[in-house]
Amino acid sequence: MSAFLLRCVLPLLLLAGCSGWQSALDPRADAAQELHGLFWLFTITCGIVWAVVMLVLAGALLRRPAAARPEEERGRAERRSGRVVGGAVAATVLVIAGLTLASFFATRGISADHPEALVVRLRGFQWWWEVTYDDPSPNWVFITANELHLPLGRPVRLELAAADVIHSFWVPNLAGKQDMIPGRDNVLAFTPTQAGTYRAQCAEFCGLQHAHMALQVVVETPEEFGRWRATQVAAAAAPESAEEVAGRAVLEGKACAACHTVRGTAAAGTLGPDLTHVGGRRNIAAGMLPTTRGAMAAWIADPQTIKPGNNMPMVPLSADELQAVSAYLVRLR
Amino acid sequence: MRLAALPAVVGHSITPVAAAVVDRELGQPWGFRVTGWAVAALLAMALPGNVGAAEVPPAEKELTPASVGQLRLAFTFRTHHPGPATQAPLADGKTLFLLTPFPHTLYALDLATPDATVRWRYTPEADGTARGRSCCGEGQGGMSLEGGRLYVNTLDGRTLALDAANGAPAWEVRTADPSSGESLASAPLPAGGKLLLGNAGDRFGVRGWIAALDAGTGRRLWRLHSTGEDAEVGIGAGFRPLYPGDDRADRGVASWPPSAWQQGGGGVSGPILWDAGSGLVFHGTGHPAPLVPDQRQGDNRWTSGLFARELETGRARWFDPLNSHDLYGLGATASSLLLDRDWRGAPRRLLVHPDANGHVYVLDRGTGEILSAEPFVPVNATAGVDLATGALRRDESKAVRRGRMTRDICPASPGAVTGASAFLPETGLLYIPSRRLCMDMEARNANYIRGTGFTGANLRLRPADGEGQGALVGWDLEAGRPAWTVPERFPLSGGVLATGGLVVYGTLDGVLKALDARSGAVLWQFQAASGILSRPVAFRGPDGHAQLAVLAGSGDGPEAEIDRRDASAEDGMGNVLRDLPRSPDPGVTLYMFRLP
Amino acid sequence: MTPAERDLRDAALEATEGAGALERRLERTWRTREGFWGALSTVDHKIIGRRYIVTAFAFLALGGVLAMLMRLQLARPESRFLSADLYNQIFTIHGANMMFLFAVPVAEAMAVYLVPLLVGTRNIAFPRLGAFSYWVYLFGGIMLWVAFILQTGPDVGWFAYVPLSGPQYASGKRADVWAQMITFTEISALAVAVEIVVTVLKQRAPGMSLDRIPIVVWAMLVMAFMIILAMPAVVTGSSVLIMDRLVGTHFFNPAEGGDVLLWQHLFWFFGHPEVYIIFLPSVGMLSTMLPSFVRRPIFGYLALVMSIMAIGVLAFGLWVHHMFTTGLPRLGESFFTASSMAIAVPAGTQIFCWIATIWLGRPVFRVPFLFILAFFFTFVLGGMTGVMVASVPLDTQLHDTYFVVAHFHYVLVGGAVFPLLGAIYYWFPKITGRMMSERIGRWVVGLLFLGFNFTFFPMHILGLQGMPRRIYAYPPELGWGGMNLFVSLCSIALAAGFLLFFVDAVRSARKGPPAGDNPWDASTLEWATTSPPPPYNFARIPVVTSAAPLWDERAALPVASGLSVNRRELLITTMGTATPEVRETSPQNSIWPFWAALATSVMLVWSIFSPWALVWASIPVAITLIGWFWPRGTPEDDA
Amino acid sequence: MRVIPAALLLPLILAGCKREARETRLDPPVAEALGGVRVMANGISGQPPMVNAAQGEPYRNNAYQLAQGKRLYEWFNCQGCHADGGGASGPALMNGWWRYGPDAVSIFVTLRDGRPNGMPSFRDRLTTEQMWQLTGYLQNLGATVAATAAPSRNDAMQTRPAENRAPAMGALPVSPDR
Repeated sequence: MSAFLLRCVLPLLLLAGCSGWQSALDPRADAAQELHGLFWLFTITCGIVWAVVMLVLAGALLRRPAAARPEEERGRAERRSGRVVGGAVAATVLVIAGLTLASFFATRGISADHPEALVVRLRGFQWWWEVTYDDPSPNWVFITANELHLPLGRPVRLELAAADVIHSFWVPNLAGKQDMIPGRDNVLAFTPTQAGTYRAQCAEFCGLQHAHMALQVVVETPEEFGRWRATQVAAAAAPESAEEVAGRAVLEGKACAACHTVRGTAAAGTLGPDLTHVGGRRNIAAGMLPTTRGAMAAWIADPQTIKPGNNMPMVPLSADELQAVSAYLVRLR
Repeated sequence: MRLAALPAVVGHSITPVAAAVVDRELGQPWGFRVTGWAVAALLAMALPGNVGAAEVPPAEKELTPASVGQLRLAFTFRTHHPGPATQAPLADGKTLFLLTPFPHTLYALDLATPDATVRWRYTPEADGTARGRSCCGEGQGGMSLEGGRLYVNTLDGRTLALDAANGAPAWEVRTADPSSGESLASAPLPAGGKLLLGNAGDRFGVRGWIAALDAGTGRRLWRLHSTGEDAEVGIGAGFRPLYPGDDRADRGVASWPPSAWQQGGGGVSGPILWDAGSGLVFHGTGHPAPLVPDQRQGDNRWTSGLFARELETGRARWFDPLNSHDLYGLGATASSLLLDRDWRGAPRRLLVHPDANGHVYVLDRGTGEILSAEPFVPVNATAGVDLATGALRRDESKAVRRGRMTRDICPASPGAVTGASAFLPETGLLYIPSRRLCMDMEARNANYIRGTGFTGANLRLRPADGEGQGALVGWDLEAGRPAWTVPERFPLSGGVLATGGLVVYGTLDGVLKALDARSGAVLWQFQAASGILSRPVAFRGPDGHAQLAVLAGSGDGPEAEIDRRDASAEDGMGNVLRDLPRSPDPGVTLYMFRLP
Repeated sequence: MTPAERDLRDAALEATEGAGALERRLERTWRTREGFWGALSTVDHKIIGRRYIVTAFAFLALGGVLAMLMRLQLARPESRFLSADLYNQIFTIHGANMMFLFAVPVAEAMAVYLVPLLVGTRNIAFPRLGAFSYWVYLFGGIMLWVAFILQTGPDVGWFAYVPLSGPQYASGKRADVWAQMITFTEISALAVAVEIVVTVLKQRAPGMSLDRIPIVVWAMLVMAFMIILAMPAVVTGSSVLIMDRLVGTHFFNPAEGGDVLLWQHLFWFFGHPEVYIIFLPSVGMLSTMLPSFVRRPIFGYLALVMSIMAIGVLAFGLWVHHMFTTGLPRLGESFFTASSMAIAVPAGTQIFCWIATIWLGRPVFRVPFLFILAFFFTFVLGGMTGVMVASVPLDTQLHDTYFVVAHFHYVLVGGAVFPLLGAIYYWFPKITGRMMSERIGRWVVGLLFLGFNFTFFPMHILGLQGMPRRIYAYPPELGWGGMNLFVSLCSIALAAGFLLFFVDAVRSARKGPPAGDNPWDASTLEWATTSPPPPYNFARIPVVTSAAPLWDERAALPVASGLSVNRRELLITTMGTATPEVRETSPQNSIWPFWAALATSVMLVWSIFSPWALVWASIPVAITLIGWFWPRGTPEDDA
Repeated sequence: MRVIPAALLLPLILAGCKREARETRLDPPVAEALGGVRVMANGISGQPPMVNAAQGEPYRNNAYQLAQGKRLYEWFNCQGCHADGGGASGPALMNGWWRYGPDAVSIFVTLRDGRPNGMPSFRDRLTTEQMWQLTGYLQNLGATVAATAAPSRNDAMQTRPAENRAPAMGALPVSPDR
């Protein structure tokens, strides 16, 4: 049943999200809504100002002043213009002051920190995201990658860090961006107000594959979130078919294990994304490919063609090994 | 190889060569020390045995502050084995046993003969892999003598029993697997027909354990881990948790992130103690792996603390988490002492444990209760111990976080004390060979690849404020403060011998010193040809005269292939040992002294 | 030459030697030698300025080619036309090239050419420094492009944020090339800035008191001061970056007490004023051109000058608005929001003054004026989006997206390039003696205006839809494909406009109709001399009696006399009222600035590879400087 | 007059291309060929694959490949035993002294097959290309002349002069016991 749901409903969800699943114009959290309101305030104000200036300019151009005017009349026109310009400057000051105040209050509205917030630690890597769910009891702390699940309506506090260069975490639908800077701690706080799947993308140039550094944010009901969390804490599912058993052997015996962790197996590398539940994630390769067996095999077979310059090497595997390991990995839900 | 046996003419012919070696390897400037080295090297290589035996006036045969000045070098025994000699020789009156660094050779020297002929020797099979598992003067196996049998732990994970009389092997078992980074760093402990031993390998993410073998056959009786579920740790009905929280089930799993305990370290690499009276064994557990704390959130039970276990079953009685969630890779494996004496007016059965974290812990060894914990070296990472919870009061500014550099942490990994301390009841002083070092620590990502380092930290050590990188601390146990300290230029790595009002120890730059146990005054010293990492031993020779033996050999010769331009070399020691002159004699040498 | 000959004055000359003798003598004194070496050793500000302008536009064309390559790549989702590596080099070089090799140099170039003419003097101050500056700039630009051809093009963004540009993550010499290119252009910019400041303050024609200085000269003066104050920050930054990379210092290494944000502060402390360094000259040129096309003096001269100065000052107080997402303290951010928005006040003042000028005048719709109108449309729009990105909270959504790409192209192309192209059309007759085509010019304006707005306006929307900057590919499912294709297609019109402009410029330079001295009937001094001006600019130094001398003294411009004709002499005047103070000599042609520039270039390029370059290559630099300043006993030396 | 700059430029172009190109994907046949080292019977020295020379020894000269090698050095726990080149339980790598020879083949084989004194085999942990990248980096780390393409310091604790600043000391003095 759930498999059916996943297979049929998910693509629909994705399609529905197409219009704006990475858009600042489609706010789905309190912070983004605040910014959305501010955006329209600024846009409308600025639009009016621009239109007025253009109209006056047009008037100045289309006006046909008398060819020769007496000196005193010209003087009067000059003085009148002076007053108009002075008034316009004063109006500018007022508008600017108003907008400054509006953005000041918007900042205050957003940066409220909640004591009961869900704490998630995010680390940016070249070119993927590590996600660590914090918990008071350490054996409920778990690590996943490139996918962030958040419970609907609960304040969340994202602690942002960088593992190598500067990255910037940005889910336009949920909040404004915040940089991840080596040697510094940054925090992003918001409360998701609508369930759905959103896309985050690195917004600070971070090298070769800056373009392919995305993260899925899944906002779901607290119940769904709780179930998901329980799944994530568990170790990887045991392989069932012979092919999957062979796949695990490949994972443990080949270069995979030197970089990736699959909890419950001998693979405990920490250089690449944690693969314990990779099959349950929507995408692989930081948002580049869907998690299907074919895409998984394609990615393992030739990561450097799909995402040139990324740190996953092209590991020589036989066709059988490739089949087996991709079959095993997509089953790790 | 045994110079005592060489004719003098050979000695003369060696002299210029030796001088040339000294010239070339020590570099400038030529200070007092270098001269000392040179003399020692010449002595080691060229002197015939029984130096000056005829001239010394007759004197008392006991080693005392009064007689120590008469100590004379009896003979030297050069093994040519390179490497750090960490295991003290053993003597049983007639025979002196010595175990060379890995790949080991075991020598039995006949003390009855004037030039100490080799009675037998034994070279166990060696798995070269283990060589890359030991660093920086860490222990390399060990031996103990019990009931005419010699029990040996080899670095590459073998435990064997030999007949002490003729070196005939009785049994040999494989107890540790060097391919995973596991090794045996210390001597096995014979206790009540059992042989207790523990593994080492915290820096490789090896899960620590302590095991008991049948001393007669080598069969394994029990083995219990330092991490994991209660059944595997030996926690059950008999366990008396000292602090709230430790009464919960499976703390060895629950106080770790999922699966992290499997590579969690906590090796039992230090000495194990047995209290025959209570039937309890005591041992420390090593630091949790990896060093980077972010990858092992939680308390990380049962690493970096002290265990009391029942000898028969290994079941845990109590556990003192000395360095809960050990931030600095200290571990609690430094050697302890069991003392039965008055404590603050009442007789107590004490366990005294100078810990790597720089505090001397005094425990009631029946209950594990901490009676006192006072610092014996400069400490800034913590502000004392809360006796109610046993926890250290940490300084948040010295916290270690991944991707950050934390500066100036005192004491430095691997701790304020690594060698064995000694106690003299008559002075009431504990003699602690301390390391006065601080460090800058940078935590970084640790990647687990079986058989390779699993640390995730860059260390850069430097001397603590004050005089010297090490000090011998004469610690007043009752008062909980030092009675005196003798500063040392280099960190003290070997153990201390306390006997007859004397404290004897060796230094990294090869000086063997004897101090007055009451005042700390240096009464006698001797310059060896190599650094000393092992504990000196004193015993009465076959002739009834007191003898003093020490094994020199710091493993610091050219074959060490250490380039100290790298401050992180040797786990950060590279930065403090830049001034340490290289030993002119890279081989392990036994120096035997005796009172005339 | 006897002292008497040396001091032969212009006043008495025509009486003794007849008509034309003055011009002949001056020509002989001020001319540039023929031939290759003559070309290399000239110190004539007009020749240097012309070269500067042509070179800058050549770099504009090259940068434009890169822009078109990027648009080709982005036309389709997940395009594989360019590799990620090449794309990163291309956008980096596009940015660095446009900012450092086009925008700033072209502003300086216009200043080098125009300022001496506008203030009525015979040559720029320190002309050898000017020659040196040009060669350094040229060599720096060549280095960047040669490096690009050698696959060593910088790929760390024109802002080169550490640690991405630091020793660990930018392997090879790519980032060093970027850093040294900065050093090259900064040296040349600082040299020009000093010349401009001195020329404007001390070499103005008699009577050109502060309130009679053409606004473009004010703008150039403020620009020059801004260069002098802002550029040292980035030179410090780039030198320190090279030290981190080459020598292993730790300025930007957080583990050893450095700070990665230090780089951003250093860079943007320069980088934001940089925007106004580019923008202010255009403001000035616009203010000076406008009266010619509305047939009346500028409205609100004082307000305009004051707002230029205000922008110059405020520009140094808002660099942090490039760093709103780095997690700086809230209070600081709010301050910089306020200061960023405050700059809209002087900018608005300027706009209102110009509109008032048009309102009160009678517009003549010639090509430069059309460019001014295009400027109004685009720049005001860019200013509005500037107000939006100045808001801290709003910027967290807009920063580093295509919204910002759109914003700064509106400000820089709309605000600086459109007036600049207008200025080229305007001063082209003065520079070449020939007019550019009015017909083609209208096509150019049309294509550029429409092409630009259709190319860049959709980028606002793309940014709001979540498209980040500096990505070489984007997935198809995000729905950015259609708009990107539209943008790419429209960019062809923009490119065509530029192409047409270049065609017109090249064609008109050869075959355009002769212009005459003052084709626009303009009011400023440069139109008082011939087109193109003679090497000595003015046979006699004009005397200024009003802010619009050529309109107010239509009959005959009063002139000053008394300068020597046998040696290069300038008239130095006081700073405030421009009262003549002394006669000062101006240096003769020299090849040494060229050699010095060459030696400097060798040193800078070499120091990419070895820190010892600073030691060994300083020897040839010293030798060339000695040659440059060697006293030869000429009149120019003993003045 | 014009020929000289052109002649000067040509080697510069070639050198520049070689040192700065970024090959992110190695063709599988080339990768396989790179694995075909022929090593002497004692495991020391041998003949490198022809394809390495044919490509201009990119793993030794190319800045990007060297940077990759440096990254792998840290990522694959080389530091655990060799510190930052100064050595700990493993020997120093920056002192110019190589137990098994300084040439690329020896180092490559050391990485691939391990050595008896504890050096583990990385055959199933690294790809051939990665082992070559590491080899090239290690050769630079222990080179007696610092190369321009050599990496500089990391954004990490300063433990030793960077590879492009500090050449190896040259072979250590050999003790008379050897």
